[in-house]
Amino acid sequence: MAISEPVVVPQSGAADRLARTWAQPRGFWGWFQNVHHTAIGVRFMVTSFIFFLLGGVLAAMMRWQLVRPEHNAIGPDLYNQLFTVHGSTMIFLFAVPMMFQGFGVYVVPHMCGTRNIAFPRLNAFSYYIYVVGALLLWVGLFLKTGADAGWFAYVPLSGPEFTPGKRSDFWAQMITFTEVSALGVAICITTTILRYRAPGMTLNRMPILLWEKLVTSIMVIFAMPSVMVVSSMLLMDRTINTQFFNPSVGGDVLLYQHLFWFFGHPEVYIIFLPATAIVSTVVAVFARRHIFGYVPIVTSVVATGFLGFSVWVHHMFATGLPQMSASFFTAASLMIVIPTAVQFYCWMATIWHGRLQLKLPMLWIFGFFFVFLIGGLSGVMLASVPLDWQVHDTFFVVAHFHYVLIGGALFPMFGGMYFWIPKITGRMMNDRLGKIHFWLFFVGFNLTFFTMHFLGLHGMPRRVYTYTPEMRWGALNLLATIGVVFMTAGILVFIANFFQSKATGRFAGPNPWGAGSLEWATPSPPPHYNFLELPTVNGREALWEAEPNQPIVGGVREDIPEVLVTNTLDSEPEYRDELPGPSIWPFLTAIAVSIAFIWSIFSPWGIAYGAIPVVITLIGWLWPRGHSPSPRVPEPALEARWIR
Amino acid sequence: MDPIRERPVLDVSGLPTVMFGKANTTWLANLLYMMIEGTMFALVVASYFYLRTRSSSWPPGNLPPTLGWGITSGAIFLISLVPARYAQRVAPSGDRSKIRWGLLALAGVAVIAMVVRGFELANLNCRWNENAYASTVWALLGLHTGHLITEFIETVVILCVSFTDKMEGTRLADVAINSDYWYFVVVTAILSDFVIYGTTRFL
Amino acid sequence: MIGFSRVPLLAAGVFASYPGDHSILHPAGPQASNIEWLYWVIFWIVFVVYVVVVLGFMRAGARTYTSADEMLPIMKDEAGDRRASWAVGSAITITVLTLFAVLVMSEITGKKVEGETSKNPVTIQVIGHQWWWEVIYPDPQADQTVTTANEIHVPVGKRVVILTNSADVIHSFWAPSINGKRDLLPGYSSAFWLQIDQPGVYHGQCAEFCGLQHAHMGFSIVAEREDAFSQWKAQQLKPAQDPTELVTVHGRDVFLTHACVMCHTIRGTDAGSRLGPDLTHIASRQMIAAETLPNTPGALAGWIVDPQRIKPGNRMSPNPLQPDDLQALITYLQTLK
Amino acid sequence: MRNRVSIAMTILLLLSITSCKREERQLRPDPNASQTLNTVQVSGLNPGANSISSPPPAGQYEESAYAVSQGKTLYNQYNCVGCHANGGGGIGPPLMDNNWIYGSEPGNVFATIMQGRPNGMPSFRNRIPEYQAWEIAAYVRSMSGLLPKDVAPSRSDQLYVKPAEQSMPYQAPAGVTGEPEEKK
Repeated sequence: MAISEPVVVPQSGAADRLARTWAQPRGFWGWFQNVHHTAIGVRFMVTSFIFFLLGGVLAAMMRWQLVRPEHNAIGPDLYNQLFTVHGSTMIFLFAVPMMFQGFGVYVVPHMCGTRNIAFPRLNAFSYYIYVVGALLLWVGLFLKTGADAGWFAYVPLSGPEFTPGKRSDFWAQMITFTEVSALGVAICITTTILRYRAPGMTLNRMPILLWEKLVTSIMVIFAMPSVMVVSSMLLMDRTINTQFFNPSVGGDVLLYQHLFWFFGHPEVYIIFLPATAIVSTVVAVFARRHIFGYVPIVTSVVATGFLGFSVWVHHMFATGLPQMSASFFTAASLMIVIPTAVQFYCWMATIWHGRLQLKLPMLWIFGFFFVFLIGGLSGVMLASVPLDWQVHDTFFVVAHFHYVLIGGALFPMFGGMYFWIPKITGRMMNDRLGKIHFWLFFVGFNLTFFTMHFLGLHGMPRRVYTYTPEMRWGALNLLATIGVVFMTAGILVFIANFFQSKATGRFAGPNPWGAGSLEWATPSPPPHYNFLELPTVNGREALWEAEPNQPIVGGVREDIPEVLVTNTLDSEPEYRDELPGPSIWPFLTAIAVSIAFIWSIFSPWGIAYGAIPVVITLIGWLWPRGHSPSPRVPEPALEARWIR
Repeated sequence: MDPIRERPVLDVSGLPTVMFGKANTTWLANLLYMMIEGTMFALVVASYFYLRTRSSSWPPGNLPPTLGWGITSGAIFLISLVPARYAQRVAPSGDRSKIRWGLLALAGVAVIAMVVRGFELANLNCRWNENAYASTVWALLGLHTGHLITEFIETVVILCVSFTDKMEGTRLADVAINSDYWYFVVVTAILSDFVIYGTTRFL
Repeated sequence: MIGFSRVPLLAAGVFASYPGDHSILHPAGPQASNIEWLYWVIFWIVFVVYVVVVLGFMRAGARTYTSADEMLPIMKDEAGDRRASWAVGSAITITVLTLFAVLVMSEITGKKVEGETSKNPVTIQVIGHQWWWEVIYPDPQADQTVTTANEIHVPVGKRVVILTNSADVIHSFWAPSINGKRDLLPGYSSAFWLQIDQPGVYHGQCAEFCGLQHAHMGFSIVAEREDAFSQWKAQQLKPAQDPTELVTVHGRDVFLTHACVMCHTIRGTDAGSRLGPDLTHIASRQMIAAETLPNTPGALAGWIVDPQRIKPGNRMSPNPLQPDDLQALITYLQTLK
Repeated sequence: MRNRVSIAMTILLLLSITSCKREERQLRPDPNASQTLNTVQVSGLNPGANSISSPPPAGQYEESAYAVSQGKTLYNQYNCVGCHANGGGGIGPPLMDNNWIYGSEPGNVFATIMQGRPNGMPSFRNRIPEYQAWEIAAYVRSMSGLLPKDVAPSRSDQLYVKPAEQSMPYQAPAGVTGEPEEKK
């Protein structure tokens, strides 16, 4: 495309036109029609955070039950539901929706420098379907139908014979809901990253966060189907008496484990990669320099994406596999350490050769360095088959994956929140409260989970609702429970801080941190059209490398919601695409789908009959309406602006 | 920012608003969708062969599915490629009557395919709840039938659209993409037929 | 290599000072001690790595920390980057080598642990039930087969092969000071080896979540001298001798005319059901209810009358017996040595 | 935000109205349901009218999927299969059909189990605590589709012999009152 000589760009009117074009409906029903990525992204974050709190409450209850030997505050039946729902909530309803959907949906279009996410209605649909899945699990818990076979629900325990009633069915359908949601978002994000990038943002100039979102989306696309297949098999075994997992007629219980972990391990990286992306972003900003080793980091992210699919069997070492395959998966599990190590060294180098400003987000990133490393290294221990035989399914493993998930995802998440909340709300968070939050949480977390290593080494299996005094596990369990108090306090401080900043926080301005990616080029909070002038990009950190008169994109219609589509490799402008506007149909479709799925728990015909409303709503969704395609000649108003 | 500013401008007002084929974002989304569904098929097929390794005889105690219906449905799917390709070819021209005929033919073949699929299911020589083999066979064929029905409905909807004046611009691209998806349905049909009918006999 | 654990170090200190017969770090046989050795080796490796990396980050931070609050300009430092790439490059090389070392050692240990086999081992079949362990000492002659529950006797210093099955869901057989765990999968039967060198009683527990009473699914391994073991086995082979006194006779009748007989076996009587543990020699066991209660008259009575209070959801039904019947039953069961 | 919460609340409310008896798991049966009368039986047979502890607590068992599945387990473990097979009948009459010699009410089935019936059905009084007999009775009724589908058990991990109870055509609301209809 030819770039014109500098021309006068009258702003008058453009802002109002865009505001009118991209306006989202207000009011109760308006809320269900909103399809803008900022709104949906925030909803994902808020909802998943609420479920994080709920899951935390369950964890606290469990710690209370284990506070001393033969404590019977909670019976086995409820306890099993507690840890199952806790695990499922934290993985399916919090970690993925927050780290992948939430941050991704909110920040990706901004970083690409476009006005909305691709397929905004699919995006909105994904949110509603996720909420229904989440409610399904939790309503179940309140109706004594809480899943109770562990978050990976191994057959035959979760199967038709050993879990009567509908508990496992609720769990299985919850899986379907949340994975449909993740897959929908994956499609939106992938398309946005590949086709909506601002002119000049070639693949080689993509911010690391976009690279990582891309890899994560692809991982979602290949991993999630696996868990959907296996949870459907479980559901069919339970409802229409198929025999997938019935050993006496050729079924196989290990098939379930293979299929589940083929999803389950990539899942860990689907949660962890977004975290590393936040780290890379924040480190560069607060070391006041470009990230060191852009290419190695991107390479390791991609490598992680591939290797993530080759390690699932290390969850099954104790099933007594042949030595050969065990060795292979040990090797793979150790190999996947390398890309993460590369990223660690690059971050270290970035700080080493930068100028470190230890502001709040960076503090959390340092917490991540110290805490996640422990989880990573105990992971090295678990990768070794003989050691795994010993510590598998003990509190050592519980400690390990909490260090990996809380250390590797929650610490960066809080870092990311302190980093982006000023963009989302337009106001800064309180620094002192933020530090208090950090220290309370840091201390409480280590108190609770470091002790669990010892419990595991001294033979405490996971998922026991009580233990005898002879085992001498009481003292350490008491310590672990005390830690919960600190963590809870920390979280409360964070919530207080959030509402305080929302009400009275200092105004942030477009770019409070002096960061380099495009989301900081718009006002905070961003208007619904995101950018008044669509940017072009000149380097990896768009704002740091922008020339004094960096060209802007002109000629994208402002009277209809239109975005610029560029090509995948070097983001050359290709065509202008009109995005669908606000609509109630995604919500209605989500409701129809939910009815079909939930009905299917109680009768196989639910799918058949339930399909009818689904089809109707889908037609309503997809039926073309609104504007005819734009004429080649833009209307005079625009004509006046782009004089050649 | 001040209201008046001098900035060089990258003028994209001349760009088209509809693209066919790879350039279209919906094409990409469709591809991703096929990747998801393809993975599902792959996993069910993988389970099929995994369970086969766990069983001494395969199929265990059942006759293999009746070959005739498998071949018939396979043939029908192959034939269906013709109207699919035709619709795709005529889509960019925007010639409504041609598009209608193409889609109509496609929908017709889909109906026949569904009827045949019914006989296929009736002649699998097993019920899904007998044993693991039967369950997987039904799962695989059921999964594909689901796609068949979805694709049929999609085609019909687009057909209806083609009778309105909205059949232009991106809708034309949708027609082409719909055919892409039909190719996917055909490929998976052939593969599942091979797994269900072929491998029990020849492997 | 136990020597490792003696190193006075905060973390290691906590492990080592932790008494107990139920710990990965107090091995009682070759398998467990091989794994313990591996544990300490990898522990020290990762400990060093952790210290180095953390110090690295601290050094990096301290080196370039600035308390300046304003937005500092973005800096470029090509020379620094060139040095950094060397540092990072070598760090990665070291990492790869370390990981390779870990891989090799873990492989060697794995081979060692799996290699501890023999031609004529003591063969024991362990069947997992919800929520107890059926233990069988198989023998070509049916009448030479010993069946007991939750208490596994093995001769000291001999190789033992455990053949595992599950009767219902997945369980996992784990005695930390003896060997790693092995899952009991329905539809699969697997064999794994163990050997115990010091006499003693070693605790074990189900490690794979198996339902309501997963927490109360323990077992114990009693390692004793060869002769003691064969004595024990001979005793276990005997059927229960007929009761002689009035009270014990009445006790047996209570057993045979109540719910007990529906689930339990006492060889030498009409009671032959295999749903619950074999009680032919119950009095010879240390614990009852899968290591949940000591085998005392009081505990036994409490268990018989209201097992659902002690292990809610377990398969045994409450038996509100008349006091004298209960008394007689207990007395009878106490005679089943 | 507030909207979402309100939606969540309404859904919760709607679902809470249907209180989930199905998922009740009474792990510790009440003592008087775990009676096994302490008279030593002379003969397995036991004439006379029903003498069920009244009122029959069948409801709490027939509404709980857990209790019914326990009944199914006991049905197999106590070897009811020996005579009645998996409901198809053998030495004893079939239980899957809708033909009840001694009445289809839970109370009747309970009595049949506890007291035995002429021509071979032994009495399980003393041997089986009452609550287990109720569970078995509930399961027996589920075999002929007398229990709601969502309570009736699903298939077991056994050889495939017949479709699971939950896929039996549902016949009648599981009542626990009314006269046993004598189909002789």
